[in-house]
Amino acid sequence: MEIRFFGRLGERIGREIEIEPPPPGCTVGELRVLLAALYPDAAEELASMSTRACIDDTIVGEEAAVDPARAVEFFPPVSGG
Amino acid sequence: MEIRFFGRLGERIGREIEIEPPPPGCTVGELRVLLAALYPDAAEELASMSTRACIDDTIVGEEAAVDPARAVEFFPPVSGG
Amino acid sequence: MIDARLADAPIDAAAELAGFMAKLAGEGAVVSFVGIARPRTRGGARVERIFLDHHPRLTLRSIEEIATAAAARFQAGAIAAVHRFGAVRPGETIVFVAAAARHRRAAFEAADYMMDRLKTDAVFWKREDAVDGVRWIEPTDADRAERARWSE
Amino acid sequence: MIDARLADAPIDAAAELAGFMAKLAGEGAVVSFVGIARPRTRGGARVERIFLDHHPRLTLRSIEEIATAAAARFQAGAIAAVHRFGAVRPGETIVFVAAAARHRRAAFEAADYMMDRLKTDAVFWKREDAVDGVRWIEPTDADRAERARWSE
Repeated sequence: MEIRFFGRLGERIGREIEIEPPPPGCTVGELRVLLAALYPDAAEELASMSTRACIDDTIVGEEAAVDPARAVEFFPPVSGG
Repeated sequence: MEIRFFGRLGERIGREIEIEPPPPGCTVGELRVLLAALYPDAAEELASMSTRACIDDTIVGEEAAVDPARAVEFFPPVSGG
Repeated sequence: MIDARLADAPIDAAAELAGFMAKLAGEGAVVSFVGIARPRTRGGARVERIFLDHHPRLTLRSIEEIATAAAARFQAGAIAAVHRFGAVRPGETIVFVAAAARHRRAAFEAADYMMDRLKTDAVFWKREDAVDGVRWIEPTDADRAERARWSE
Repeated sequence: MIDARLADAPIDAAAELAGFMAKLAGEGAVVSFVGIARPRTRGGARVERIFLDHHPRLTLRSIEEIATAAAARFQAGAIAAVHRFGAVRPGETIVFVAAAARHRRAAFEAADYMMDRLKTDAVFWKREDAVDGVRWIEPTDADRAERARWSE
């Protein structure tokens, strides 16, 4: 499935990665743990609650279900313009 | 001597008039009375203290001496831009 | 850099902004205000023209004083204030001001200050020629209240 | 009339102002703000470029939301908000906003409000590439304080 990263996270990991679909029932919170294992350099930011998760252009909480067909995006705090 | 008027007064009397030099020692306050007699339609505005007198680009008071060689200008309240 | 001018022909606000920005030296924030002659009086009558009577020297001097005060008070690196005089048609630009500063707050305040002062203190005598009559205008209570915000 | 746009090339502020004013319908007051990429970091190092990472949809949506809120809150008849994304060189215009209203106070406040919100709430991730290093930027305390002025 597709995962996208923006800002500092995008620079560190890349804008978009393709990962194996996580097991059914996986939540956004669990996805963070999975990604942190793949990218230990970015683990702290991936775990931080100031990094928001977004599915279908909507910010979602930690309990949101991950659907392999819908990309999950991770946003560090926005800087403003 | 030259007398100039601005704004509403200029419209009523004209921008510039030439009058006989007033007697020596004439003050601005006395000049107002003299002009009010010449232009009764504008007498009230000429007498009003909201109409300021100006000599050599400087606002002057009622006791300022009138020098026939230096034009006196009368300003109604400014409107701003 | 202070640019205070009177204009006897329509002001091109975009060209003024371009000229102003071309002279900047590293300021990060530019605020401009454009005032446009209104098509209606307060009472709703159609305005045919505004006539701005002015003094051959004191009018420009009053604008220069306001621009200089704005630059000093808000540490604006560049200031422009351009004002029409004479006959102005509805829809024409009657005033353009711009302020440049390092930070946006100062630029906003400098432009705001200049406009509040121009609307009350600039040496003009304004006549509104409308279809229902001709009126000499004085600053409104709102104008005076805005002006009073900046009193020390 | 709300015109919110992203720009991938330098913004010509004067052309934006001209285009904005051409669409007005009787508003008497236009305030514009132009933000220019600074040549130095807060620490004084020379900036080589600013990089504004953005989201393909949410960035524009955030600007539209801010523009729409400004129009409603200040009854501004016309609003423009144009923002660069990608790589911006020092001296280039990074943001242009304009607000037109019947009265100048509303136009000033609408432009001021938009800038305060754009500086904190617009969906950008800003990186400053300076001679002394590369930094991802977050809103400053000053930016957050400005933004807080408009909270209901």
